[in-house]
Amino acid sequence: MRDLVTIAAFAIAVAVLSSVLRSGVWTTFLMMALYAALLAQAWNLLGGYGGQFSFGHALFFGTGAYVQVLAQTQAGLNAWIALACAVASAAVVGTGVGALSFRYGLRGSYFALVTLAFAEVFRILAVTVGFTGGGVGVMLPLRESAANLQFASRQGAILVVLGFVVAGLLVTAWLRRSRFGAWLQAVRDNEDAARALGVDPLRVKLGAITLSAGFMGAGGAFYVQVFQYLDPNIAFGPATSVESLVAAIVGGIGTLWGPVLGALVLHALAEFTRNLFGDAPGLNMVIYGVVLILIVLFVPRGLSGVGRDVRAAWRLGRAG
Amino acid sequence: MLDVAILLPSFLNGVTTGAVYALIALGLTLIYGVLHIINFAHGAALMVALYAVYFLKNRAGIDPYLALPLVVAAMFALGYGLQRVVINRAGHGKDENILLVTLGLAIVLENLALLFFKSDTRTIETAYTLTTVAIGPATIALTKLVAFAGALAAATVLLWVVHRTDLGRAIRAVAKETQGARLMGIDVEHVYAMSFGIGLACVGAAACFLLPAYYVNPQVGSGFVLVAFTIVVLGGMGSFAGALLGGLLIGIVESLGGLFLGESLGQIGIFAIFIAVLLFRPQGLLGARP
Amino acid sequence: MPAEPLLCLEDVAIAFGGLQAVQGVSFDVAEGCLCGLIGPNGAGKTTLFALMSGFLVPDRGRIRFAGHDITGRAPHLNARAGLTRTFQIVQPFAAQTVRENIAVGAHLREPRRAAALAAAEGVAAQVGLAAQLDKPAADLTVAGRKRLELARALATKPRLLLLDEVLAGLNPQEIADMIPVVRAIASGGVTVLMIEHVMQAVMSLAEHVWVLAQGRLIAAGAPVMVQRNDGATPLRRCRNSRPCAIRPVPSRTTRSPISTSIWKPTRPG
Amino acid sequence: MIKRRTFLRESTATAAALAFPLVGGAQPKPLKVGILHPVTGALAFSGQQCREGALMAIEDVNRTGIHSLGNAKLEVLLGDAQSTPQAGTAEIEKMNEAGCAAVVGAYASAICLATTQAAAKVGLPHVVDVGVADQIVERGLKNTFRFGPGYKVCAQIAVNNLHVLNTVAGKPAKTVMIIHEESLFGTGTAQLLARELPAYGFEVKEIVKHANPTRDFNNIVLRMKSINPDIVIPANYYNEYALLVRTMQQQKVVPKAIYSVLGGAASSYKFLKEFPDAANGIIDCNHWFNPKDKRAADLKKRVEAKGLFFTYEIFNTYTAVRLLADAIERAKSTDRAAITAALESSAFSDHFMPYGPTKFVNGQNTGAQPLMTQVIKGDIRVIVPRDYREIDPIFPLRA
Repeated sequence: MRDLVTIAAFAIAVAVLSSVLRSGVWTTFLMMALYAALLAQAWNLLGGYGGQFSFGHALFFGTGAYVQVLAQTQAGLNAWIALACAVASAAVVGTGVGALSFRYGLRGSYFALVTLAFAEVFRILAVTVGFTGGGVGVMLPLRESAANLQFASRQGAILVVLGFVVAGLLVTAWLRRSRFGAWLQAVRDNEDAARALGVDPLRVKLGAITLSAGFMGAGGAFYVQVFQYLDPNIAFGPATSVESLVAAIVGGIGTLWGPVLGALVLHALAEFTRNLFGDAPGLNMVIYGVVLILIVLFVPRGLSGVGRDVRAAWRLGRAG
Repeated sequence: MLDVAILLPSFLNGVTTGAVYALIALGLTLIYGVLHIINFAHGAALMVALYAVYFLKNRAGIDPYLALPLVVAAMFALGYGLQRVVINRAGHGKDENILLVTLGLAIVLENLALLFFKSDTRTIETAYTLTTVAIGPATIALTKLVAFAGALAAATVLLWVVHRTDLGRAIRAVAKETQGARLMGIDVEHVYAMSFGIGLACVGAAACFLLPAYYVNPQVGSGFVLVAFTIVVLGGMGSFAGALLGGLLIGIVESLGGLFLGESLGQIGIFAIFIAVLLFRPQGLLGARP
Repeated sequence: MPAEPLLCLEDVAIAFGGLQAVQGVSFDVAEGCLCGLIGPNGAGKTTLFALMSGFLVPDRGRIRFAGHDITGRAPHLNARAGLTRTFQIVQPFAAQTVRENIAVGAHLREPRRAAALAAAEGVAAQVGLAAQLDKPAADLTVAGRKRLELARALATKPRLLLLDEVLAGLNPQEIADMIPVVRAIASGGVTVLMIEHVMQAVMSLAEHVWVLAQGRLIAAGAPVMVQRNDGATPLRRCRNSRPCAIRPVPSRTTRSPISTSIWKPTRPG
Repeated sequence: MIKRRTFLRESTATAAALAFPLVGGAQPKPLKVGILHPVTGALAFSGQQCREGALMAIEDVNRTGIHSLGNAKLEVLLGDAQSTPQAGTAEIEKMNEAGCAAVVGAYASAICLATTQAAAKVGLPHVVDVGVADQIVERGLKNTFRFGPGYKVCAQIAVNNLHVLNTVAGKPAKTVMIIHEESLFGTGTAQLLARELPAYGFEVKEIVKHANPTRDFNNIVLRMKSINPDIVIPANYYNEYALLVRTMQQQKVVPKAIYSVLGGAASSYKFLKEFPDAANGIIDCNHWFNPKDKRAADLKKRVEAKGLFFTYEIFNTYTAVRLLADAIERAKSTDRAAITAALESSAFSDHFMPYGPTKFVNGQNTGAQPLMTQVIKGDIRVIVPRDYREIDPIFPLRA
């Protein structure tokens, strides 16, 4: 129950913030931070709770993005219907990849590498096959209206991505409170022990990857609605996969607020370094990389772990 | 399209390109085999080595092939230092942390290069860059043949080190069972650092063979990392002979695939094999059952 | 008409490469009994457990449970049918608390989270873990982990519980504490088959034991007879053709002769 | 150098005389201009070249300042698009926030699409320096102005000029092989060429698409050897182009002509300096300055004095900034709408590009055209069109 209260508080706070913020810089920052949080949450469902590290989540991101734009441009669907198709098709691709790799018992680095390979295959296909527009990419015509899921003001976009993030939080909270979540984390911690207790690892992991892919597809659909251009590299390139996994790990995998916290911190770090050291090209990324290493060195269990340790220490202190 | 005049050169081209891929993959498979992590900084290490070869050639006038021992030693030292100082501390026993550290290192190395060496593409000019050797209908660049010979030599040296020397036994022990090795009195941290050092040394050797036929800029590493992963998996995680065989095979597939399916679709051949091997034979061609 | 045995093994065999781990083992376990499977290390006991629970598929022979042929059926389906096992090397869900660990087992019968957690508390009390419910499993002592392993399996409300050396590594006091726990489980209607080296437990708990050596069943009978090794009832073999033969189960007190060689240490090599 | 400075002094003196002197010595409000390029990430080289060009233009403009605004100096706000549309958009927001009057840049088409869109939302005039994708100016954005040509125009002119060259030389070349990178401009150019060339009697033997980056070109050169096309048309960025041409030289494959469209290295002094013999005879239809205009030569010397190469990124962005400065001069205000209007009605001709007087029709400078250059006797010379011709083309390279 406590989670629901915090999620509601988070949602209201961000919604109010988005209406209060006037400056374009901060509204864009908020939107992109939420977008990064969404990707991290999606990855965390499979990586954090399912224990299956994927290096190719761009596969689902790109599927969602392409379906979102092609459904509108070639099938003439309304943006919101396209969104449903995007999330569904990403989820289906997730189930497909999951079924293939889990059935053959791929775990750990093997699973990570097969997802990397799938993303690369989709990128090459997107380049060669015709309907995705190949290397030329595909444009989403500018029709700013809520019905077309394109917003003149950033606030509309923020509310949409906030909706996805809140949905992600609710699903993660449900996961922590449900049989499916208990089984998923059991399989993560010890697959054989879980099987002896009646858990079917394949079905559970498939559930996790489908959920994870669906949310990643939502992220892809959101991206293309905001930036309105997509090419195979943006859709299936490794950058998105790395961004989602780094934010989730830095924030603390297998936690409710870890991915959101990680995404916020890393996005702030990236913006801060870019603004401060923008003039010397590369310096900002060097600092980003160094801070990333420092975080891993000194906060091994992730930023949200810090919160837990502090609270635990505080409680011990009080009790002691 | 199918006559020998095309197939043979394409095959030879594939084998010689594959040799350089194998050399890069040898380092990666050693690091994966011993440290059980996927080294995301491998591409950045290759870039650093390529710059080293470039500056040795342009500033100090040392030919890439002569610079081999220098670059190999320097990369070994870099690898040993990085593992000892940064990577080993970050582990805390969790694989995802080591993975994140190598990712951080890749970002730092790539952008340091961008900062100091600017971002323009650099190449070197050697007397033999353009000379080619005729083998039947095929004309193969000399640099590629030297690369092929070099890769085989490096692989055999590595195999000898791992199978015939005490260090090699220690490496294999740590790879198999870290705690057990520690009990036998093996300084595991030292072996980790040695493996990472040798891993980057292989990359150094690859750079010396690669630069004469290629170029260097801060982003050059990323193009090779994915192929190296494929080869490591194809050959069998942790197996050197596997990495060598895998490298040659991938080179041939890329070359012939490119010939028949067109250059960019040809790349799909690599990843199709990658997925097939992972699904149907995860232990790869020569690896041990995972 | 006495009920069909809960579990019936017919000529079960499996080999790993050249090694014949289990060679043609046949026996049946009656419902409600608390019996043991003993034998030297490497006799194939744990392998047999893995075969029964579905983690391994036998090369030859049939396994029947509660009237159904479960040969080669996946462990999670067997668990749902009421056959679950613990592991010789304990396998806790380290990152989760004791309560959450047990709840995973409870969820097999109880979809709702709250109900599963409540059931977990009950089972924890049953095995004496009530005080440590909110401790992470990783912080438990060896005895605590063994209790947790037992509790998790118990939470699935099994009909047949396979305990794989649940007392191994415990000190005498901890063993003394665990024996009543196991007895209570059996008296609660759960059929228990346990692999155990701690003879004190086997003698006091098991009504019937089977003795395995080098993959072969070499003796069966009441533990006291087996110990005095003056011959248990000759080995009974299930007829392969008909489902497991319905035969009067020897009453608990009958004496069963056993060959004298049982207790001479098997020659090495 | 001295001669140049006197030249500048005279021209500014005449301009000052015409301008209406601003009454009162109030310190003119600083006029902020955003310079946005991908200086990190995959496009770092081109991004940094663009930035150099922009800074030099600002330096020249600030020597005299904007007369109509009391010689106000242009204040530069540098932005790094990090080779991604997201970072580009974030920088546009930052520039808008900082009160920029206008933005120049973004170099890559994918980034320009995002930055022009974000700038349009806040009415920020955005001058596109290089981005060749035609969608950039086909979305009816009022704030977007592209000074250089789009790839459709380039491809069109390239096809026409090839036809002219081939006919004049007695049609020696017939078969064509197109090698392009799988990026927006590569694929777009190749598709257009493949559609247009047959109409002029050329036979497109094969279109080869390659990844970016490509590790090895021996394969493609092998196919080239087996097909033996008369003309090889590469459309890719510098790294791949240089590797391709070097491999061709290595394999001794010499087609009748290497005829690139928007080639990354074909008309690049860097490639010429590093591989003089490999570059010899290569024809390129690309962004190029008016060879007869002395100012271009002066700028080239200045660039090379800085140890840089005089590439299209530099002179395209340089003139784009001068275009903006001219518009601000005529707008007589730092108000964005006024600057946008000034840009729209711009007839800017005081520049060394072969575009003649500027005329924007929904954002595209109609006079913009690529020039055709050929590497002859160690230098890059313009060969087509006639009024900019420096030297007669050598076509075909071999009989």
